[in-house]
Amino acid sequence: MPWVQDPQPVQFLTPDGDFAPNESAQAFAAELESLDLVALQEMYRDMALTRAFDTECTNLQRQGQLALWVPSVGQEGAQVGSARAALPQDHIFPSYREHAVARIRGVNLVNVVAQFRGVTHGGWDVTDPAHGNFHLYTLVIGSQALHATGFALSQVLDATKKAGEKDLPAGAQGRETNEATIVYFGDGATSQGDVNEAMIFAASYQTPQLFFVQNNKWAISVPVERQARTPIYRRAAGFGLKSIQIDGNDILASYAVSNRMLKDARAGGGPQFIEALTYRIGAHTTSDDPTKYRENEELLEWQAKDPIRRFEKYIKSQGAEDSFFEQVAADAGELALKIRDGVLHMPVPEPGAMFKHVYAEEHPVMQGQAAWLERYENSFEAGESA
Amino acid sequence: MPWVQDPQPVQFLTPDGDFAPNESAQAFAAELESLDLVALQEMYRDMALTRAFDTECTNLQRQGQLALWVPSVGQEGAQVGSARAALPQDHIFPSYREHAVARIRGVNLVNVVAQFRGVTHGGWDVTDPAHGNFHLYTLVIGSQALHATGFALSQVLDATKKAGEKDLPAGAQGRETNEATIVYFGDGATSQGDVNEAMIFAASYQTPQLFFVQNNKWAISVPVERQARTPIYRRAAGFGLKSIQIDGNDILASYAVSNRMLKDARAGGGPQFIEALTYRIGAHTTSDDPTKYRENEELLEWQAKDPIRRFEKYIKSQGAEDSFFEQVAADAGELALKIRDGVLHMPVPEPGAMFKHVYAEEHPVMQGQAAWLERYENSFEAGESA
Amino acid sequence: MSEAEVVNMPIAKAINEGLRRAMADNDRVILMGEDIGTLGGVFRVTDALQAEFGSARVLDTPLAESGIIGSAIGLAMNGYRPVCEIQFDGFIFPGFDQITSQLAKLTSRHDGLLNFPVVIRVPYGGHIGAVEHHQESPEAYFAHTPGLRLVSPSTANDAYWMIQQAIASNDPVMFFEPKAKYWAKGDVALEGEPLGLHKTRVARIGKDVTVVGHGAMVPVLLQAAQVAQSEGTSIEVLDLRSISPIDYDPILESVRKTGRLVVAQEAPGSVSVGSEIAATVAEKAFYSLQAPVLRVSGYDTPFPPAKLEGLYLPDADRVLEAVDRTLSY
Amino acid sequence: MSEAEVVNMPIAKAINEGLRRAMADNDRVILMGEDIGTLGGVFRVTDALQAEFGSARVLDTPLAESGIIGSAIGLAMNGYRPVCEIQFDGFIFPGFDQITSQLAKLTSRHDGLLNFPVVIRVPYGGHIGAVEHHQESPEAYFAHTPGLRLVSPSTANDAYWMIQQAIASNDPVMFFEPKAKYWAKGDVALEGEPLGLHKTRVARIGKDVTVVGHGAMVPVLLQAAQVAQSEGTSIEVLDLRSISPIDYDPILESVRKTGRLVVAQEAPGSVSVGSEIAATVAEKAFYSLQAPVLRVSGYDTPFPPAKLEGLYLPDADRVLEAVDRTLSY
Ligand SMILES: Cc1ncc(C[n+]2csc(CCOP(=O)(O)OP(=O)(O)O)c2C)c(N)n1
Ligand SMILES: Cc1ncc(C[n+]2csc(CCOP(=O)(O)OP(=O)(O)O)c2C)c(N)n1
Ligand SMILES: [Mg+2]
Ligand SMILES: [Mg+2]
Repeated sequence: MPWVQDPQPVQFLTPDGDFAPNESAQAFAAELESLDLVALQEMYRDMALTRAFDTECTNLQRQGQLALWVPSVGQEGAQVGSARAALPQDHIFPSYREHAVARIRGVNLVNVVAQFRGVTHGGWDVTDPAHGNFHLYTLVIGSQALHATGFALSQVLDATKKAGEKDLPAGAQGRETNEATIVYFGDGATSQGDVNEAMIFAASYQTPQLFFVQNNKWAISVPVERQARTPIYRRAAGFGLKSIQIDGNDILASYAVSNRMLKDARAGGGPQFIEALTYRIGAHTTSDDPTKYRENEELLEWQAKDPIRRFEKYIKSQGAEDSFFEQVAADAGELALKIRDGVLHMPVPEPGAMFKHVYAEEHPVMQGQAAWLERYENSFEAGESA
Repeated sequence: MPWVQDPQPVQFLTPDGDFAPNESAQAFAAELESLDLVALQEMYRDMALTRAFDTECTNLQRQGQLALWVPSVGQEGAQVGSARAALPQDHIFPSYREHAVARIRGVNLVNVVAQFRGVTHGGWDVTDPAHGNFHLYTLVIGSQALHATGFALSQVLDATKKAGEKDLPAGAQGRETNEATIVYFGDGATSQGDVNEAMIFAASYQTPQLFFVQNNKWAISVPVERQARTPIYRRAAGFGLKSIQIDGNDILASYAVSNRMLKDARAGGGPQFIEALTYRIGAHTTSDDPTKYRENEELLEWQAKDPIRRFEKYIKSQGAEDSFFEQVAADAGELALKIRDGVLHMPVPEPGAMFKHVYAEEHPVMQGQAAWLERYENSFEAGESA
Repeated sequence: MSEAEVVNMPIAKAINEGLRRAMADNDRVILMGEDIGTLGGVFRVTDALQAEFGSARVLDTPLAESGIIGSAIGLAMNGYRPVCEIQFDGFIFPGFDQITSQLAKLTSRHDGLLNFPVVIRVPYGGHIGAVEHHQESPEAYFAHTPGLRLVSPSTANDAYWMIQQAIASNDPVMFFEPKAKYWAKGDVALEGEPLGLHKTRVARIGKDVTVVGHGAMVPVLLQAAQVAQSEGTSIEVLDLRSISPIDYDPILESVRKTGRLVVAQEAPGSVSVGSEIAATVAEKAFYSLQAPVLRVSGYDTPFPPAKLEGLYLPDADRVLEAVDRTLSY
Repeated sequence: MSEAEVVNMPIAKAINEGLRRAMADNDRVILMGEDIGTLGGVFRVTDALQAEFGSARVLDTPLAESGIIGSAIGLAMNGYRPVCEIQFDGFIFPGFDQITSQLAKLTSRHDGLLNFPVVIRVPYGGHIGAVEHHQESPEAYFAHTPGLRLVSPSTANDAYWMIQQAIASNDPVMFFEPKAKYWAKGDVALEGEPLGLHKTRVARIGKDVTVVGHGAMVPVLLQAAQVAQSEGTSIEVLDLRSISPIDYDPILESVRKTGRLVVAQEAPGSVSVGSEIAATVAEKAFYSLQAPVLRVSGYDTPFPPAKLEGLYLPDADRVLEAVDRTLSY
């Protein structure tokens, strides 16, 4: 017997691009009111350009220019909808697949590629306001969820101080912060202790936070049924988070529910959770061969639910013209060229870079080893020139 | 708005000892049918003797005979009810406060005290059938939950093999095992990643397992509101476990629900969860001073709900006679003496014991260091006698 | 420095005072941990701080060490300077991934553009007769990890100053508190210029053998030196203070004088801080050493039941045994 | 041993064959980990084993390392012999508490009455050009931990035998697989009597300088020895094989002959396995050493981005630089 009756995942657009909000969607319909055609087109462009970027990076990897690429193909709807609901003052903690979000927040996508070319473990200056508070990718599955919770807690502490108060007792209600924190992770990540602790801490301190899981059905070769017997959104509800399941390939569902939840979070409504049902159309990474573990039918089924094509039909019905799509195609081509060029001309770090930022302050071991390496390298040059 | 409507915690006995099953209890009433007066008296005796044991150990600690004592006073109802529902073939993974369960499973309580006297980190032979598959206490909060899940998984694997099958695919239904695993932990422990991972693994493999949380309202000085904003049993439901909240000071509720859930688990019904609402009447440990962080009214309120007094009234109404209670009091006194005697005469381990069981197989470093220590110790004796 | 500014107090109180001062000086300093608020910590090191600064600056957390460290990282990203308490040494391991794979690496992952001024306070070590996991010395794990700084005071004065220096550092600092010595009193100079956070200190001058250790080992070494003196051996005692980085100059200088070194620690000896010091000194002072560097350590076993801790933990006799051995070369 | 029993295969395949044989011999041997079933592991080390033995013996687990190790402990308590795969070195840390505070201590906590024959396979080390957390050498953390055994094969033959010996051991064994060498082929004697699991092996005989290392370091050391030979220096190469315990006799014997030792490892050098070897050899071979023991290690930084790994990881040149230095004493 089911212990909870699951509502339908929130959906506005059918896979065919018809606007037909289901019952669960009704409550969120108002969130779409502010989206005019310009905004809708921008969201389409976000998805299309991200896909072009992914394609180019996959090519670059095939050509030996990148060690690895992690495509987001198929998940653009979930990502763009939620990212477009974020306000500039919000902070965002990604996993490693949120290229669409990176772009929307202002990160130069060339910098996102940098770590996959092996020149950095980071890639962009998170303190630069131009980067929209988009934090670095995190590869240890789920660990960024706690960073996000800590960050959201800092937003609570700031607001508490601003309100002239000094206490945050157990059981206190959430506090208006006017800013929120979003954290992205995958279905596999929900099994990690850290993700669960992050929800527990978030509930405890009523942080202004949105947990956004892209349930793309697979954690590399492991199906989501191995991680969870029940819909993942229920876990969050169990921790006391407001939690909703959406059709993650419906960009409008992602936008509407994210928008509502982020407003609620900023207003003191406490932590929120979205389970976006989506699918990883490509391989886990370019090192992966999904034909080893999943059926082609499943792929075909999900290709038919593609978030971009679906949305294309919809905005055409809303008046988007051919010239718009042509322009997007041109922009996509230009972006691909820019990425290729940026990657091929990416500078390799100096040897000394290794030692430079291990510590913020002076460190004798770093100084000693950097000096040693320099002498050692020079000894070859000396030898060569001799 | 509440996201789930919580049923009343299962309760059969009112704090005054009246048998008045509430609505939630109705479904479990059949579980009590097999309990005749003899069985009820045995359960009373379990609680009373455990309390006497706790009192004696607290005295021993005060008298400097133990480094520490961890009393279970107030939690005997939850413990005894669940332990009496376990069958001999079940395995039990305690935290560090389950003295009542230890005794019921056959562990000599003197051995439970051994680690608090500093002579061992364990104390009893878990492989001895006389000890009822009662595993060692675990002090790293929550870590035993994973051991229990692994053990329960081994029960599934055994049953799978016995059925002549070799597969355990993701999403497979639970399997009849005819044995189960119980794990005990506290409300504070539910915040640890390990406890959450244990539930996730248990759900994934549909282990024959009962997670039993004694929510005694406090984790040392931290109130349960800091760990959880919603009833803890809901977390387990979120993971897909069958999950129920009970009045943990009602031994009949603990017995009935544990009995039902263990039967279900052994029959292939998958993992189950009980949140027993109870209270730690004493200090966290003898090192703790609860007056620093909690109100006396709260203590008084919970003393009025004492599981032993409540049950005493009930079994008197069922025909238990004064002679029975006199016998229990005499047994309690005898137990206390036995404990005192056992503790005072507990042998101190040989120095060499330190090295003996670090590895199961020969290890040169252990041999070398043991030999060194022996020579070193002997050098003093030689020196002294010289 | 006027005498009025010197106060005699136990180490626990000195840390408490250091925390209070750091919090008063900078309102971005916050404390986090289990039971540190109303209770003031199981060792009362944070006593009265929540009452003074409020529960939004002294945070009792849910019971999860990974959660504590991981959230502290997020707080640091927004300019806070969190000081996390780990209740006992043996309970740091659930937070290990957040410490080693995140906290320690985040400064370099960010190319130095963000700092992570997180302090992790770890009451550590034996001699308190406690149950399993409550008496360990896990320094080696963190000393092996690039990106962390490790320090450990052995006196009340150092405790007072070093906690403030640790909080002021823009790097993650692990602060190992010798819990057995929490109640040991010492003079604290409340004003003045403290010794650098990462400096080794000569705790006693000697000429025959150098001994080095940190935290609760230091009083043991001083006791050994006292005994040795009565037997005609002059021991120089160095208080390491900083476990990572190690300030080798005073150690090498001392060894060049004495030609002999004994390294003492409570932790198991294999792959330990003592191994590192022995290896480095044997390399850097190869021509000065008249005897091999000897290590006196806990045995390579789990910390034993309390009744055996006296045998397990290096005491003055074991230090002297090693001193005698170095002298026999 | 007949020639028919010798097969040339890559290290990954040798481990796969060793696992297969161990599973065939004992039905309590089970495999657990992320993606080890249908996929056969991201390195295909468990390829085809689920198809052969079923998903009740080759278990794909939920994505949680603590969960994997913690459940393996429970399985071992009921007589299973779990072999856990950690997908990459850098992902072992979420399981650190279960390894150090539980698995390593449980035999002694049980007074030896229960055994914990759990194997943890860790593909480790650099040279594969991968992203962060995928190229680390975390041996030191575990070598410092009493209760664990650590081994690392450098040849296909050792890989085949040592995985079986690790599984047969009644103690927890951490099995470090040099992932950069997974595809390096070697002859495997499928039958016969293997060298003991914890034995150091002389990989090349020499007389001037001893060099020692494990895993992917060994081919580098052999290459250095080759180069040195052409320059007139005779290097003796020891393959450590066992990281904990360390088999010191062959090392000491070699050092007594050469008087010089270089220890090489990919891991950061501070508080490392190399520190331990250097400290111990400097102590035990004090009178034989004609030069200090030198260590060649990864730098004390996080493992750098792939483009710098060639600089970070000790190569034959860096080993030879140290060899030359020891010869300069
Ligand atoms: C702690 C940890 N363990 C293992 C890995 C290896 N790994 C990388 S991605 C991945 C699967 C992640 O699945 P999911 O969370 O669903 O995210 P997705 O890749 O599907 O977006 C695994 C196991 C890792 N990065 N970190
Ligand atoms: C990992 C870990 N962190 C901290 C502690 C210290 N500690 C011991 S008991 C305890 C509180 C436990 O509370 P709860 O789980 O509710 O159990 P209770 O003691 O109330 O039965 C704490 C924090 C520990 N033992 N293990
Ligand atoms: Mg996924
Ligand atoms: Mg509790």
